[in-house]
Amino acid sequence: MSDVVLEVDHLSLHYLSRFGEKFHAVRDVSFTVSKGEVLGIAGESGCGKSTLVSGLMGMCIPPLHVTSGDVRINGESLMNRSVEDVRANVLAQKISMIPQGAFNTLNPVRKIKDSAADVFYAHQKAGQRLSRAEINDRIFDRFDELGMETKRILNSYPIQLTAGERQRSVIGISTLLNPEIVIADEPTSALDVSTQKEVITMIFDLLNKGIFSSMIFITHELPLLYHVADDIAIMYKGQFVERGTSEQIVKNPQHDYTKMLMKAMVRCDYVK
Amino acid sequence: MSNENKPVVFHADNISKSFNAGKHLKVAVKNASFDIYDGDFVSIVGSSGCGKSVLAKMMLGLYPPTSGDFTYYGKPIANTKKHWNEVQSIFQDPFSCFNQFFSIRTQLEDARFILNPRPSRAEFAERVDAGLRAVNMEPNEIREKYPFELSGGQMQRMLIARAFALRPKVLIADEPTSMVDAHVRAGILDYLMKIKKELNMTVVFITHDISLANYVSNRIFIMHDGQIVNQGTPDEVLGTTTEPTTLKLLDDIPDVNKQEWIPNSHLARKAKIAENA
Amino acid sequence: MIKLLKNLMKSPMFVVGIAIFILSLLIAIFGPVFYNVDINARDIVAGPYAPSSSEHLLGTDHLGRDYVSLLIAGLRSSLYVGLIAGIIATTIGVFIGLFGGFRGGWIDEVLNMGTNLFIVIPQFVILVLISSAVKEGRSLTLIGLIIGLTSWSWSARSVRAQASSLRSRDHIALAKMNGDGNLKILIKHVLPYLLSYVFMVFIMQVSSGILSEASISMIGLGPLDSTSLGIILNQAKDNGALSDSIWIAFLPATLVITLTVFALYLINTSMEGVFNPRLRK
Amino acid sequence: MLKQYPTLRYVLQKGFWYFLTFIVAIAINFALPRLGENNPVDIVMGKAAQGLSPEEAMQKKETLLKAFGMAELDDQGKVIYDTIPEVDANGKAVLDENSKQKMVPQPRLSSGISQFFVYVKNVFHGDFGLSYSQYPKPVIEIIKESLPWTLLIQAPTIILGWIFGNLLGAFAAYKRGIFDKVFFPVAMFLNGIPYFVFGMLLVALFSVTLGWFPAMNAYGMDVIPGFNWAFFKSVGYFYVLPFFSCFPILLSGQATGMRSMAIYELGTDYMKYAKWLGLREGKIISYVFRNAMLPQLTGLAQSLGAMVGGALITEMIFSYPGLGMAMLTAIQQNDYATIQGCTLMISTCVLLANFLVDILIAVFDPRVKAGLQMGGK
Repeated sequence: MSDVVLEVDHLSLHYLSRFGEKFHAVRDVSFTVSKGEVLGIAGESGCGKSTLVSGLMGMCIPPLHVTSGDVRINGESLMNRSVEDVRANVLAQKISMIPQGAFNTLNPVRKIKDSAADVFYAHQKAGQRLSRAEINDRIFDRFDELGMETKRILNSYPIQLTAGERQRSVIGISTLLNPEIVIADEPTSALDVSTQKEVITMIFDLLNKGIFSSMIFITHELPLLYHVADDIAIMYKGQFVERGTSEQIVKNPQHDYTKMLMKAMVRCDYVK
Repeated sequence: MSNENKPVVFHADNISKSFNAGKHLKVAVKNASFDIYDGDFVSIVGSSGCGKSVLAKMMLGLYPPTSGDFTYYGKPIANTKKHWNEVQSIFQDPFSCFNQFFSIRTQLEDARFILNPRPSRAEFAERVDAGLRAVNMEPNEIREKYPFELSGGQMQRMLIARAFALRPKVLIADEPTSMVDAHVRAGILDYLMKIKKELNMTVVFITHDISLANYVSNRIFIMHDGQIVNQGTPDEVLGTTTEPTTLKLLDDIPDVNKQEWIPNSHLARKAKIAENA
Repeated sequence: MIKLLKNLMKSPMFVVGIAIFILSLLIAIFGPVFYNVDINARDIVAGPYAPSSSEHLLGTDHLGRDYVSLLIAGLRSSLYVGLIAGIIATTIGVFIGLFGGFRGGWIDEVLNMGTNLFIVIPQFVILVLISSAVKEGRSLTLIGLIIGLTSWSWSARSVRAQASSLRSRDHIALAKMNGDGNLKILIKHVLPYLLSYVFMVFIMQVSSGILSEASISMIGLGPLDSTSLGIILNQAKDNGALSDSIWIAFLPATLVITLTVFALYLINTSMEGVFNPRLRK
Repeated sequence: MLKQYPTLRYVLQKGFWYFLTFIVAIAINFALPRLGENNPVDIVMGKAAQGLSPEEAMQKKETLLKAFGMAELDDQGKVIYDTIPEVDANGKAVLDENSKQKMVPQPRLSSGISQFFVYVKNVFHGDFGLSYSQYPKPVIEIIKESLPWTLLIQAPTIILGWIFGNLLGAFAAYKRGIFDKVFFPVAMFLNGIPYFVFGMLLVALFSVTLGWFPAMNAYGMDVIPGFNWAFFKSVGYFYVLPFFSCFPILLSGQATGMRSMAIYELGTDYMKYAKWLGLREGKIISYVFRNAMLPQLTGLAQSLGAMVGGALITEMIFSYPGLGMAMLTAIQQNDYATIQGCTLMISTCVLLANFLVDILIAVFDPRVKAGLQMGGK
């Protein structure tokens, strides 16, 4: 694995409160993600995972500020670019996001297919506009490809779907434009084990079909990361304390915090 | 493990529960029959919507069964203080379990009003202290704490401390670890097992994660679509079973002991490469 | 609680609002002590619509009565009506909303239907009908009472929404398992959550009460036993102050009403900002 | 049966509910005047009997009672009389020259319920009784003359105020910054001013002091009402002040409501997700607007009553010949039949407007179309 897709270089982020107090949420984080690689990030709630995501997406909107460091996608820096530039050229095309499978990720008054079509409309370049019919075709094809009940799901409102269907639709929408890298922020934490497996299977389906090539997967479930990620980074109080292959982290943790996490993992002896 | 000579705590004979969901009837629990014996640590496992939480609420007397006999020590279950004197609960969401306007301490001590005979304030305060120590919290540290000053894991432990202080005969724990970080989970379950042992309680544990059920309990019920499809000791239920729901639940957990959890995942690919080599 | 107050005091809107309101309360209560002029005394020498002078700071009305003393009395009546209406409407609204929202079931359905009924039938219409039916003995208190009895519906509605969302919280179930009775649960575990909300509802009811009284007085159905800001305006309008452009006859009264209501709005909005963190920033 | 047409079912359900509310409104209109000791006939008789002989007075009372549906009639449609002891104003028995109780004939009143049915029947036939102050003009005529003016002043104010208020509020919520900091307090200040107070200030400033616009009436004395250009021009000229005494306040009320709704919408998970997907700013604003509009529509339905009430008083300030003015005249002359007619008409209009808003909600909330949720309320 050689081609680096995402490069994070000594990134530090802080929040600036109304009264001028700084809170450093991410401190000096550096890592790279190569083509075809899945990097897992594990850590407890409040460790700075979600803030890091905002930084990676180039969406540092006050009160969040960049202290120092750089984020590069395919060698292009995201820092010091206008919001419009990042929106038009990076989001959903180069880097995309799968948010937590909470109830409210999709606009409740729009059908799934309309929410999906918005992604195309938002990133059309002058001279190569698609008609609504073409866009619909693409959406239907993609959902078909992913083995979903395309017709019913696309013509539904979010509340008409089960939690699993909703989250799978979100994944479908997030990857419509074949981004280079996808950030999945606890995409299954609100789901039960069976639905979780369906969703993860779908994500890997997308990976294997080459719809996107790299992924950052964030969760606090280490067993899940073990199966999903090639490499695991452990985040603690805004810093990366350890990074290694999933085998290394799970079987031979080095840092005390990682050891604690591993000790607290519940295993089941009956599985084969 | 033989249960035959232990007294039966809960006895369910063909119980069902249905709700009016709009215009049609939604059957949450279908013809369930089981016995829970004194001193059991029973887990009820199933995916969301299988009816396990409804069953828990029925044990607490919050929902009466639509049909069938459901008894507690031979008597029909009712939502009376007398029932809650002996059967208590730990709820899913620790963040919504406490009233943010009172200190945690006050709320823990308020639980003494359900007890009969009612312990004196001082006596119950000591029991709360003991409960807090049992879950590794220093009583003096949380004396003046309010719910919003604690983390989810800490609040979850508070709920266990409350159960410890109440010393109920039966404790119903409905997904008590679903809202906390993974690494806190085992700790909370350990505390649960510890107080179960110390107080010799009967515990009913509701979860969707079969590995947690295996970790804590001596008997496991598997629920699917409102029905109990498999029940027995972990060995019976998990070891040699051919029952499809159980197999699927086992198959779905991403345990680190597994070689391949999802086809095409990187571990699976690596395994294949190793095979070919 | 103290923390909340501190947060509120940080909001300039709240400070301005509460300052204006307390000032108007003080003027209404202690005004006569410092400015003791009989509101019924007609100054024949100064005559009707006298301009501002050292004797009459804001001049006199069409009968030669001193405007400052009229304004103080009017402010007092308006606040009095507003408070009565606010207390009654809030009490009824909270009671119905809490009862329905917390109980649920068919009682809730019936109460909700009644509430919606009173929301769509204009309050103004009922006010006019009752006030014009009560010819004699239309006192300030009675008007406050009528306004209160006809304006509770939207507070009932909003309290109901809050209460029914609270009902599903686990701390209520836990309180039940602590053996608390319904009343204790309501007082200890539901009301504290609603308290700030109820207070906001109360403030809005007071301000709408003041406005309703002014409206009803404007059309000549106001109290017969006392003067109020609405009556001052009504008389100014009926006695040519508008057409003769005698600003001093109505401008102060309009300012007093607007400022009082504005102060209440400010308090309400700033509280909303503090209690609903999303609106902060 | 209507399962395939959820919108239609929704509209029918709402329509039925509003019909019930209408009946309740009629009942309130019927019952409130009768709550006191006096019945409507006695109120009218108090003045009508002046200067009439006892026989004439009785004749008049009989007519009135029949008109109000309050008398018990025999088979021939004649009023039944009872002979009862006469009492004076203090409730004491009046004695005749033989020191015996004086007996007088008195029309027998029908029961409250049958009175109510007659009232409802009359209302549905458009019969609101006779105006007393402009006797014998039927109340319905007065309403017919004034309703168009009320609609002319209120419908545009409310509709335009709602649309522009919401646009402004959404814009303020999205832009924040200086615009919001100036706009929001101003809007809140305006929101607290009663319409009539603002109207009075406008009259004093623009009409009396500056003399730019007329202060009274709906059109000039020099034009003939009808379908002609001069009349329309005059109406437009006279329209300015009444319109602007309501419009800014209504607009600010809607804008402050929309602002907080939009701020809430901007913070939701789905708006964050939309930003993450790189949707255009304009698109996100339009979603915020659309989603926040639904609760704002519900809010409109709730506050219609208050808006209409406020605007009616504005009519009185400007002597605008609408329902408000008609009601004011009626109040000043104790013309109860007209007051009742006007209030019932106002309630009816507000109910109809509410029904329209509910239909709009059904159109804008796709979940109603999907048969999933019952829109606003």
